[in-house]
Amino acid sequence: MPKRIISIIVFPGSNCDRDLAIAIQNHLNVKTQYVWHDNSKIDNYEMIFIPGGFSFGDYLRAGVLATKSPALGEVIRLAKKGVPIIGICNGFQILTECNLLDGTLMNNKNQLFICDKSYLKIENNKSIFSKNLKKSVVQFPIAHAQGNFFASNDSLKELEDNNQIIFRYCSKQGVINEKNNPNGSLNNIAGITNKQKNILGMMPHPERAINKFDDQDGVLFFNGLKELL
Amino acid sequence: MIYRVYINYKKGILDPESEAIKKTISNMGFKSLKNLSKGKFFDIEISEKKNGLKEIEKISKDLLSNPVIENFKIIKK
Amino acid sequence: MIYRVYINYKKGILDPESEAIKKTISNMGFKSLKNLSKGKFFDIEISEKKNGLKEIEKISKDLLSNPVIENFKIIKK
Amino acid sequence: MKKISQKTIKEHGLSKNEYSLINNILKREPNILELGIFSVMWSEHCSYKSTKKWLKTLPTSGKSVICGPGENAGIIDIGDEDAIVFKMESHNHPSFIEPYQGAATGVGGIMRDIFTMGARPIANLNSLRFGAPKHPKTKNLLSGVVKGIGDYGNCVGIPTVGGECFFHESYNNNILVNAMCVGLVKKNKIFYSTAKGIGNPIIYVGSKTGRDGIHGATMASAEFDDQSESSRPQVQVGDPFMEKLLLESCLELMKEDAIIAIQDMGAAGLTSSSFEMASKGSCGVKLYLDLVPCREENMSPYEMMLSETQERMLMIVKPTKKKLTIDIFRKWGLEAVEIGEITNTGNMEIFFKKNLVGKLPIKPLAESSPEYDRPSKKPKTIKKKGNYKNFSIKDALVKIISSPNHSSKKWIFNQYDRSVMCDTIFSSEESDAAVVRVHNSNKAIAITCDCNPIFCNSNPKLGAAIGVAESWRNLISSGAEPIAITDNLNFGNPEKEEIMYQIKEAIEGIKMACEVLKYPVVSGNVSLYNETNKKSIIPTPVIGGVGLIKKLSHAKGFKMNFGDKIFLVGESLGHLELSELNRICNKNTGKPPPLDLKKELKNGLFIKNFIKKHHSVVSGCHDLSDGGLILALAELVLKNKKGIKVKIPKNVKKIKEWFFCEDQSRYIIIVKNEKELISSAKINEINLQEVAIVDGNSFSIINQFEISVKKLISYNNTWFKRFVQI
Ligand SMILES: Nc1ncnc2c1ncn2[C@@H]1O[C@H](COP(=O)(O)OP(=O)(O)O)[C@@H](O)[C@H]1O
Ligand SMILES: [Mg+2]
Repeated sequence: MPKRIISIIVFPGSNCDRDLAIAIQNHLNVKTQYVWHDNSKIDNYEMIFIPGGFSFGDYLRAGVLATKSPALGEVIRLAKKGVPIIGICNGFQILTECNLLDGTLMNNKNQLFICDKSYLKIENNKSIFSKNLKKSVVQFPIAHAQGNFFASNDSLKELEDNNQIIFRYCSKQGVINEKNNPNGSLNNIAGITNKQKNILGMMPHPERAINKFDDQDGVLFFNGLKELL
Repeated sequence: MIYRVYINYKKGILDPESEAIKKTISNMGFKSLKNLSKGKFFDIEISEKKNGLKEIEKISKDLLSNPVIENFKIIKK
Repeated sequence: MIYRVYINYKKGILDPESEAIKKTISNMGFKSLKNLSKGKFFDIEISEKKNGLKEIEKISKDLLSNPVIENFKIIKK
Repeated sequence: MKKISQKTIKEHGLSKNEYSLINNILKREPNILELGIFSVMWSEHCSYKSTKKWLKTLPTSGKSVICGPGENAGIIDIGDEDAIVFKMESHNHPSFIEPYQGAATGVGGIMRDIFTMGARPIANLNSLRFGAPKHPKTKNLLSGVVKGIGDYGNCVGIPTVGGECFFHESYNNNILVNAMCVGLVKKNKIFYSTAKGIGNPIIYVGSKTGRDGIHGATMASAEFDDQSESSRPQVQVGDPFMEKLLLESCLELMKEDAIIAIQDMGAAGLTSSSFEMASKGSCGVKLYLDLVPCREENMSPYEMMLSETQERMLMIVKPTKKKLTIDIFRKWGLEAVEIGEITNTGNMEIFFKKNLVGKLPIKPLAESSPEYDRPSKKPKTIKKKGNYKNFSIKDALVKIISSPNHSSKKWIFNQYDRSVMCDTIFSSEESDAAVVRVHNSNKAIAITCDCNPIFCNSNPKLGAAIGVAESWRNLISSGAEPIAITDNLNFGNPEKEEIMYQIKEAIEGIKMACEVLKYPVVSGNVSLYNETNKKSIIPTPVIGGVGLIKKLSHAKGFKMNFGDKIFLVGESLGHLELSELNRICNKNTGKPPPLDLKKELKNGLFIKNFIKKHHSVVSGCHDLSDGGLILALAELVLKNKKGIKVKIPKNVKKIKEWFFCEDQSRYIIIVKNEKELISSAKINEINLQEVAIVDGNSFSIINQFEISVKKLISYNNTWFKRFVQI
């Protein structure tokens, strides 16, 4: 049995690593360890997080340069072994760029960076990442320039048919429509898993919704992962 | 040896940037605009070698382009 | 009529993106890379008309390129 | 060696007198490299020659001040061994030339000033001034500047939590982009820029040097450098990714006992950073320019010394820690290079290709830099008579909240990542001051930037003092104890007597207000020559204030709940001159409202103490500024999406004046229960009026009118959306 430590992969330019570590420590009650991108071995892999930020400046395309780091090679290997992996924001972009997740994240429809609150409908409450969320709509902040989810028709159909869509942008009341789609994502998709459902990618930031002065739905998210340990 | 790699969106992909530019152009009063699409290119210089093209192909596929939405084309300059 | 407008950085302008890509490529093991520079292009289709090129020039200058840091070049396709 | 021509001297912005001073210092004529160095060191930007005399009069000390002006940024003590480092800086001209890069590099520059001192930046703010919305350049400038600010701070991962944005035709060709950064450091981990230790290595790290932003005078250097086709002044391009790497690597290195002095390469790059460090430490330096990492080929010593390539740092490290230094930077993918050493000669000696190409005495160059007492004269006030308009209270309110300067700035602030770092309690749309938690603690700091250039234009002294008072008020409203300010003095050409008058008066006004409010100036910046074709901007001394909130429960924003009561604190005298109301009515002349600093202090301390003592009773608080009471109330309705019912007190005679006057030193406070408020106001002899209750879904003034919350929001949102979309 590996030690109970969660790994957070850190790339040059990651900037949500600290916030994520705090959320995990406080609400999942488990230690975290940063893994610098040039390590080709990850010792603690009970669960792996890929944080938000601007890995390698988001140059070329958000997330793509990070996929060439040694640590990502290891993430891919462990992913195939079924290790739970969660990529948030830039982490989601990285996971699509290295094909662990389907689709891609294009520029926001309005061509601007968007920082705002977002409401998310829990579309699949059976997945290991969402089954303990206890709410049907949660609120997490978003902050990204490339969060406009796109996938080919075939991929999209698969995502929908397999219940791989975990979160969709919606109104406070849970209405999913164009008006409540902040960035132009296909079918309001905000978070998906892979087919095996051990990898989650999401644009919104649950780690930014854990403080008393925030809306605290992030606490539910991290608490809900306890079962995985 | 210099290669130029052209990258553009696959057919049918709606590129929000091009859409926005198109709108601005017609707001600017240019009525004859029929279509506009955007792409990027990379000029890559490598040292003279046998399988240079192969390498450029690999880089274009694995790094420079995103196969979900983009095509690439390589020409030798 | 389709025009293609090429846009690239003026000489000497810092292009951190190309630097980052170059570094990644050599980390990927491609040792023969000597240089890489980046640019973008627009394919613009307009209806047949006399001073089409003039219009494209104006759009390229006023909208598509940033004359402070970029150059543009137009070719007819 | 070629002799320096009159033309070259002039192109370097040096006067005849200054040139002979140079000859006296060197006891010979300078060469072109030396001339270039003098010109940047003695530029207005680096030497403050027109303002130094007046800046010296500002109050800069106080019980919380750890470091006042003179370093990269000011530092204040916030208890528990924590200190706050902050400063504001302008990037006006570069942002007009290239709005995206200009604004981005402005943000980058000010953040480097903060982390140079060992502090982790925790908040960015900005104060923006654009020309009239209908001016053809305004829209592009606005979009570029906002995107530039956002992209840079977002990428580095520092929240941009606040700011202001104001349109006025006097900025048509001179926009103002002032960026403020606030950082957090442990008191015993502060780094300064005083060089020490003969033989210690000078280390360069960061971007490679290119020909970016070389002093406009570079053109002149072409006479001396035939292959300088490409040496035309170039725009500085920002690389926020590099900034992030520098930030993290410097902070990591700062944990080791390696750095003796550190300085970012800001304006005048390698020149000013090396001069300042050596001058402060009274030592000399040797620089070997062949070792400077260059991005372009064939760069001349002149170009290397004057380049303003961004994201570069210079530091002096302990010789025994050189390897460690290089290793830490390498881990972050950065190459640190030794480019020189500290000497005891008191001279800067510059070597290139084995030759000594420049030799300058450091102290004299720094210390005998010119200082002017430029003549000043009060400008004549021009009385313009216009077509006055008249509006009903309702129409005036609608007109104001739909106007460019008061319509919702959501389009702007949504481009700024405000939630990264997870410590933002309020960004500036939620409270008068942005409130950012001190990481891992139960306290927070409040930050604001303010200036009312309309007041300053009519009376620079009073206007500037009002700016200080307003920032103080903003901090108070957020539940903070105001501590200190930074300032950014934006003016036209100081060689004009009328402008010099504005500068002197504004500084006097800041001094006056800061002294009474015990609110010292710990850092700042001056931006002069903001004029085009003889048209100057209106005086814009921006004040950036910082305060401490000792307990998170004291932090207050614009929040209100149904059933709450809204009270007005302070006296309303009915001053309408230069008010928002008068301006929409086309009455643009007159005086700013009077400012009684004693009363300001009294009312402010009352609010501060009340919030502290009765924080659970206070839902929210808001200060009154432009637009007066009615706008402050409307803002609460807009932010909370809740209605209020306003009841005009019986003793109010002139209703319009009461609603729209811009008298100073006033607040509105929203309470769940009025008992304590009424009794403490009585004890403290504070003017208090009950004005409204939170109720329903419209903004309604009893016996006057009613506007639904929905409608009010749509008036407020429309202008900006339309403006940026066309
Ligand atoms: N208006 C002002 N008020 C107070 N201090 C000022 C003002 N202008 C400049 N200073 C101080 O003078 C010093 C030099 O400023 P500056 O040249 O802007 O620094 P930098 O080279 O880091 O950009 C700083 O300590 C700054 O805080
Ligand atoms: Mg500095």
